[in-house]
Amino acid sequence: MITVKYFASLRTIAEMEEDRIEVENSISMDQLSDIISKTSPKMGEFIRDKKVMISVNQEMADSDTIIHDGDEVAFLPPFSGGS
Amino acid sequence: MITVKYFASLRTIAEMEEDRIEVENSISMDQLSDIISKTSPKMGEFIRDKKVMISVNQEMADSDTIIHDGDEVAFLPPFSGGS
Amino acid sequence: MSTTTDSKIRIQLEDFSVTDEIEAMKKVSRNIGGITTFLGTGRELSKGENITQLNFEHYPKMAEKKLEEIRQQAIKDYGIIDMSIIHRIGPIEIGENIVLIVAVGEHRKETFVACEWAIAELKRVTPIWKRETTSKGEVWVQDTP
Amino acid sequence: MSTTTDSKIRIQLEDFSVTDEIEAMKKVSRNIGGITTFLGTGRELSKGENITQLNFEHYPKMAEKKLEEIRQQAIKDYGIIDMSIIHRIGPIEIGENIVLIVAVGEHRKETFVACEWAIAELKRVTPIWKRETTSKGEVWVQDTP
Repeated sequence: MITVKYFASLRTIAEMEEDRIEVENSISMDQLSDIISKTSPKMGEFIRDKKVMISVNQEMADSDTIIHDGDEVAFLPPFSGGS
Repeated sequence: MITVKYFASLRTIAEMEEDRIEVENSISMDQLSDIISKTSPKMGEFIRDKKVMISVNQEMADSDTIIHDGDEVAFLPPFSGGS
Repeated sequence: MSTTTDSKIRIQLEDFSVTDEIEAMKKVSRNIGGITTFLGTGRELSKGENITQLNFEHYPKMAEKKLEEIRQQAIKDYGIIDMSIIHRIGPIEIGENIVLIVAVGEHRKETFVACEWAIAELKRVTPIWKRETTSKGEVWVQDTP
Repeated sequence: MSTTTDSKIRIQLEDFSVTDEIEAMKKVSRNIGGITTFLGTGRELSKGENITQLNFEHYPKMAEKKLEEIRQQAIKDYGIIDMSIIHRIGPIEIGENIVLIVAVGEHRKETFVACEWAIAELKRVTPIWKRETTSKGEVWVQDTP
């Protein structure tokens, strides 16, 4: 199972805060975006168009990162902390 | 009357903290150093050799500054405030 | 108002005391001569809009990890003695504290450089997001310079 | 411990509270987004010597005038909103506060530059002198880098 998290403005786009996706094997980011597209077409498009940053297990990742069973994937809009 | 002030390490050299010097007219810094030399030869030497900074009425001055009756002249060793 | 100063990296709802955080850092060494701090506070104006409230959200664990990486790199790269970083989340009123970075060192120069680098790096790499409330509604801030 | 924060330029025997000074500066504007502070503290080591106490002396009136000039020039040249400068005189123990500069601005960049300039300028032009007490006795510090 993969945990998928959406933060800040992406929660509105994905229409959810967190999702859990059952997988049998490791999957590519493209495959994950296809799965996400089924429930959130716009979110899938954002991922494919590289409009969001991605982290896997709290480390920055990219579209080439392979996702394994048990991983936590997060989609991150541009950061705006600091002040 | 001119007020003369000595700060920090210069107090030890002048062997005083403050002096009052009666003058009839305005005097040059050279004339003042001659007067000071009479009581504190080493201090007079420091002034002539430009080993000290000088302020007149709390503004930085130099060896060309003319000193008038009523002025406050201070001899200032290198500053070391700040931390 | 203020909370424990035990940890040098904190993301918290509560306000913090700058004095308490500085005093906690002073305990690290008797050889501290310079302390530079940056405090970010809630401004009323943003791009011409009047802001009534700010709201910060973070990615728990990842944000703390990034702040700790910034702290470690600042110590290593700039030769400071230590650094603490605190960021608040949740609602922030105008004038309130948002973020604090305290850099302590033997001399002042390295603490200025390390502190300025750390706040820029925090904005760049830390998963924290700001929502601004104005008369027009609430918006997530997408770009900070 | 702390004293009135009424004046933005102060030379005083008493300690000060960094939090109180920052809060006093926050009252100047609702548009403050960045606050950089520099706090100088008493270090134990100086040129390999163990220091047991510091002692600061100033030229009254002239020192305050120089600090006010620094404040005015920082506001004018760096575009900050305001600045406060406090320097202690008299005996200072290791770890104690010596000098505080608070620069407040709309954005962080100008507050860093103004604060760093102000402490360098303070050391250069303000008639304040430091005496260090070590096991070898007391010496006036003649050169600060």
